[in-house]
Amino acid sequence: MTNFPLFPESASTVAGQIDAVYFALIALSVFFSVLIATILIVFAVKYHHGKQVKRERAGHSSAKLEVFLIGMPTIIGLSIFFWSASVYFHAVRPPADTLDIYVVGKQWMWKIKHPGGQSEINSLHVPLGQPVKLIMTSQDVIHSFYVPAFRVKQDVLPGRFTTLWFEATKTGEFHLFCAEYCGLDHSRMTGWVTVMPPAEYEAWLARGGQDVAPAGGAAKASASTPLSQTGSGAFAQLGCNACHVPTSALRAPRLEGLFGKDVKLRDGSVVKADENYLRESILDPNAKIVAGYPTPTLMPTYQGQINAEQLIELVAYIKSLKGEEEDDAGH
Amino acid sequence: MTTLDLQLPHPRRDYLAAGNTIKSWLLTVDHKRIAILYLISVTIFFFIGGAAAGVLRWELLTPAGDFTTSETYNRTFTIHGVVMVFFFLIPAIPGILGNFLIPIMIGAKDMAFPKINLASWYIYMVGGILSLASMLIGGVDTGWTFYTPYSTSYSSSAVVLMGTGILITGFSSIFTGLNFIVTIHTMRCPGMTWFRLPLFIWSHYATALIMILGTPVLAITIAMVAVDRVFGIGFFDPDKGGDPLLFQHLFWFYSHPAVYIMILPAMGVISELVACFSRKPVFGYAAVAVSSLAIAVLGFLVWGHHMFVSGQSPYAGLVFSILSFLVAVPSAIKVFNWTFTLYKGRISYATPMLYVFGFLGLFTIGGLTGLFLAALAVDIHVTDTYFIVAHFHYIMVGGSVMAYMGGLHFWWPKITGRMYNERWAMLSAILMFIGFNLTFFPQFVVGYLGMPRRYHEYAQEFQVLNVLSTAGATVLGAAYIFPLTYLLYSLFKGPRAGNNPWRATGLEWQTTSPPPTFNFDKTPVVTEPPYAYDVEDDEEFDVIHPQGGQTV
Amino acid sequence: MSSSSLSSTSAPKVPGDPGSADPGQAVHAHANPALAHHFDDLQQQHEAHTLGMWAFLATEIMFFGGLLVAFVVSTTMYPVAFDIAARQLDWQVGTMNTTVLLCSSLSMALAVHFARVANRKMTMLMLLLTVFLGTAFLGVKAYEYSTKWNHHLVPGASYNFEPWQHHPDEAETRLMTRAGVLTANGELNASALPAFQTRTQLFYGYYFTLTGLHAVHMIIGAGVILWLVFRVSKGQCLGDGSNFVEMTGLYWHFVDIVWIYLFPLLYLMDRSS
Amino acid sequence: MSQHASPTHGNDADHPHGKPHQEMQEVGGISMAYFVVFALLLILLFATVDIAFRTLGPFGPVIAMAIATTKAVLVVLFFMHVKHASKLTWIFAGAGLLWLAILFGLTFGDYMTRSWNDAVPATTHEAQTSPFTGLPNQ
Ligand code: HEA
Ligand code: HEA
Ligand code: HEC
Ligand code: CUA
Ligand SMILES: [Cu+2]
Repeated sequence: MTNFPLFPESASTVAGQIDAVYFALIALSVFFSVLIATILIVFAVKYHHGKQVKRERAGHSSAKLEVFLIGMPTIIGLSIFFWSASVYFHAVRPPADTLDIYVVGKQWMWKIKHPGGQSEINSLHVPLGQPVKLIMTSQDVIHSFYVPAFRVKQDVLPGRFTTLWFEATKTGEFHLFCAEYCGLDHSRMTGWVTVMPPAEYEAWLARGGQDVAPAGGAAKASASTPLSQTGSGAFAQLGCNACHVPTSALRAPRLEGLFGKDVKLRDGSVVKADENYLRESILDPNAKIVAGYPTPTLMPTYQGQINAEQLIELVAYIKSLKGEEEDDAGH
Repeated sequence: MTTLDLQLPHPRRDYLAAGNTIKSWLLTVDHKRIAILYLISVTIFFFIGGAAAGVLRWELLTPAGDFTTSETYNRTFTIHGVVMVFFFLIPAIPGILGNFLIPIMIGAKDMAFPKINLASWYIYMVGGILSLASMLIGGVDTGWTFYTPYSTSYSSSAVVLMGTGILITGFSSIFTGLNFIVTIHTMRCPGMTWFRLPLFIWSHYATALIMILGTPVLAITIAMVAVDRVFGIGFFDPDKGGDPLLFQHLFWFYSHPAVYIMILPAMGVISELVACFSRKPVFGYAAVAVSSLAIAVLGFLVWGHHMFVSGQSPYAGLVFSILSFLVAVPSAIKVFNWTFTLYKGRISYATPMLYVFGFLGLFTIGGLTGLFLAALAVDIHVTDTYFIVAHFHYIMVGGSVMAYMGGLHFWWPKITGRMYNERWAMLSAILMFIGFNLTFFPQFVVGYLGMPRRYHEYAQEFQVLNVLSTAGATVLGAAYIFPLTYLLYSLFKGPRAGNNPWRATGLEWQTTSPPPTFNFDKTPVVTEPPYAYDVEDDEEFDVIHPQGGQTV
Repeated sequence: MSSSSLSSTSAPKVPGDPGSADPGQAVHAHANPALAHHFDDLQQQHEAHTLGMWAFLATEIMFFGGLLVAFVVSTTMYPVAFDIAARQLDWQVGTMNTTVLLCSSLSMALAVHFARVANRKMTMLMLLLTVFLGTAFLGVKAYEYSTKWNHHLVPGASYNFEPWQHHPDEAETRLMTRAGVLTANGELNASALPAFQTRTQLFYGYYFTLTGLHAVHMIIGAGVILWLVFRVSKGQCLGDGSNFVEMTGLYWHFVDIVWIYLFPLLYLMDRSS
Repeated sequence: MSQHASPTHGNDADHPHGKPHQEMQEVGGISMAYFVVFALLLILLFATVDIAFRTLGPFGPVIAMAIATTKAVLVVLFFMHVKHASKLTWIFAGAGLLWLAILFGLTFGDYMTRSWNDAVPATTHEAQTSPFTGLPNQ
């Protein structure tokens, strides 16, 4: 019980900004609580029952005062709203150059897949000073990925990807909690986030995500295959490359450079090709058909054929496909 | 002094004397007797919920899960939340004080629909018993929020039974709300115009609006969860094409306004008390009255603030956040107006007034911490941590329960005709305040540190604060036993209270204590606004003396 | 100065027997049997009942409304699957049933009229007619349910929707292709089948919940009307006492309105080809 | 006591209870309105069925709902006598609808704006050249 903190460590770029809003709110709360308590005490003492004081001409209402009482909290509230909303948008919108790591939540563990194929359970290793984006989904119920030291939290839903990003500013080990109640061992669905200097992180990756080098020689670079490569295997194995290669007889859109682009759909609308779009394209290809392709799509539905992890591999693979030239991706 | 000289020419003709048989209670349609039925059952539910809280706190004394298994723990916080919300706090003030006082305060003989009023109580009891039965056959482990797909497809507990209980109780709430609305609209006595209504009535009217417009959505949502579970349809299960966020939208569409069902009646109580113990009208009567309606209406526009990190669109989050800041404004109006009421008043610190002070302090803190949660950036960090737990206990226990206790003490002489022991009552009020803060203040700190809620085990460094909290809960628990004891005692041994011990205005004080079956011998006629107190009146309250205690 | 805000001045009446005396009754010496003791006059009572009923109907709007919101959300998610599932409903039967329900609304409105003018015979007749039409509606509904059951369209273990087995028309075929269960050359696409099944089952989940809830309301309404018939036959609930008939009428019309929305939403989702 | 029904009576209804106003002609003492409304309802019913079979694109459902609403309004005004009812009745009938609109509006506000979430900056795929991402199979 010697470790008795009263304030959480701040170990991410947004932590300071969120704490700032928090402190402002504390100041506001202290101000109003003290103000009200003081008024109450002063009046309660001064106008106490037995006291002989002037009591006449106490107004019973004041329109001016009420207008002030409406205006003042509205203005204070709106100011906090705008400030906190801008911090919020910063906190939920990832910057461009993120390291993408995939997270699968299931009762009651976190499975983490690094792009290099290293995987861990209930622990996450990240490099210092690099924006990291987590692309998360759940295999069963709702979970929530929470790292208090980073002040970030995002629910992890079945049937969908949600994302969360942060940039760690301190090395060390930080708590990882599941914050959405998910059943029996919800309170044990915890782990650690380890922030390492980039070089150490490289080394850690090179060891295949082991804390110590695997016996048998560190030279054997890694037992882990990059996620995109596993994905490429799955891409072949599931028969995607029967169509999605330039040489295929079956006409299908090229996937190179697709990720992050705007895709024009058959019905004229435009969607952004993010992870959820890729997910839907694979699991329910008929939901959104690319402009210029027939309905029903020739592409088979993979719903029920692949699990969450394979899906992540495929998505990682498609994201890794670079467009040769920006403009001939076929969209 | 009082205009109606009601020195009981006939010894017993009050509503309590209308019959002593069980049947005379269980088949009564008198709103006052129904209020007593609620008083008994709500108290039982409170102690059941409190016992569950005791188990929770005891488990949380140490970081390891040593006192209960996680299975038990999960079922315990579910029953605690469900019982406290649906079977204690939502019916507490409306069911007891509202039922007892609304007809009297507006000069009516009864509720508009006395039989439906009784039916409400029965429906409530059936719902309550079903929910408790679900506890006996193993309990429910979903939390009071029943989030899907856990509750529909994964939990192997008695979700359907408990859901049925809550659904049924929902109808009790709807019928109570209907009765309030119709009674307030159509049963006011001559001269009782809208702006002569006591603020207690205004706030119950606003509450009733929420009850009738919000509760049906909860009912249908729970019914859909049950259908999901029984037929495997999957309205809310993504594996079956449904959407879990849809459940959250529907659930919070009711459950956010429901938090105002739990606070508005308390606010009504505070208005009555603050006026009486300052011997002044409530400052800014019209503003306080209208702000109740504003809370009821705006309260329906902010539910998405429970879903900021749920995967809801961030743009929807923006809208819900800004509206949440706006819904705080009418509450702010009330707090300030109550405070100003004390100005140049003649203030006495009888027990009910102590609860008013407690309420004002604790509700302010609870409400202000609500702003932390409405602020998107801060909520990302604190949502689903103990910060939330602290926020709502500050409002619901520090605010609503305090007001409920204050109101119960204030109207106790009217309801029972007897006076309780003032010294014990003051002691309990102070103890409650101390125990409360010790229990829940540390939870703000541990919440910002990052301790998630609904955790059966927790990290080592959170322990000190949890020990404090458990210690506080022990004090708090004891403080709740006292009133149970001395109030019961007063029923038999308490001195007679007289018709108007607080020399309060308000029609309920112009009739006998306890009131006759039809409340008044003669339909009253109102010619003045409410709270026509006289600040210069410096008599002691006549209730204090028989006890030997003095109002200080 | 008196601290009281009240100006009742007269001395208290000598109370009667404990609890039994209603002081109000003294005024209504010729107390009307249709007037409940706690109301002052019929007007007040009528207002209370009307307001109560309307507030209750507002509740009902939200009750069905919650389900409708969910239905619309799901429809926008899976327009094609919902469309083809909806086409299995028989719009002709639905139209007929809607007509029956509209007729029952008319007869109910007339019943209220006759109750107000205290025409006992016609009131009874109209109420019975309403119950009859309501029962007919429910009978047809039961028939529809049973066909759904026979076609394995009731959600649950036996659910199995295979429209391609039943000589689909051109529009259905087109929808099935759009949903991906049929390939362009009309073959079954097994990979899309599970999703197709769950989504259409979701539609039927809504169909049964919505219409089932509506039917429950009808059954309650019919029960109340039968009770009314009994009361009216004894000469009650007429004239001054017609409130009860009127309130039941409001309820019945409301249930009718719910159906007015359910019918196009469920049966008539884009039938164009 | 009996001044109770006087204007000081504390209740709000602004319209006395009585026989429905008779604006239409009567048949055997029954207002024609009932029959006219009934006929309109049937006509509108067949209109809904009819338009369901026409190709109206996105307007189909809109028109269907508009017709349903017209029917509902007719029933409410005439069969349920709201046309001659007190303001209070109008308010409560309207409140149900307003609240339903809130439920629909804010819920759909979420669903409609989810895709606005351009959390994926257009340049992200460039970032995939990070050392951790292999580019196999090329
Ligand atoms: C009686 C119950 C009650 C009441 C009245 C409130 C009132 C408020 N609540 Fe609270 N709340 C709950 C019960 C209640 N809440 C519960 C039970 C939960 C958790 C549910 C669960 O997940 O289990 C919750 C959760 C909750 C959340 C979600 C947190 C999360 O899960 O992430 C939010 C977010 O906005 C919130 C906000 C507010 C706000 C802004 C108010 C406002 O109405 C408060 C207004 C009051 C004041 C602001 C104080 C008085 C004003 C002044 C002293 C003047 C100064 C003011 C200004 C300058 C503006 N509450
Ligand atoms: C009105 C509502 C209300 C009230 C009054 C209370 C009262 C209390 N609550 Fe509760 N609470 C909730 C509503 C309420 N709570 C809700 C909605 C949740 C969320 C549930 C969820 O997550 O799903 C919650 C959750 C909750 C938690 C978090 C659990 C978790 O997330 O893991 C905790 C932990 O400390 C707690 C503690 C307490 C305590 C100490 C009291 C004290 O104030 C209670 C004091 C009273 C007593 C202790 C009774 C005295 C009686 C005895 C001592 C009894 C002996 C009894 C018998 C012999 C039968 N509550
Ligand atoms: C039989 C051919 C075929 C196979 C096999 C196939 N696809 Fe496709 N795919 C298509 C066609 C045709 C389209 C364009 C029409 C559409 O949007 O559905 C498409 C579209 C896509 C898109 C959206 C492209 C865009 O430009 O927006 C993605 C992503 C995709 N496929 C991924 C995959 C993956 C991953 C697999 C294997 C698991 C796969 N496809 C297998 C034919 C195929
Ligand atoms: Cu996973 Cu809680
Ligand atoms: Cu809320």
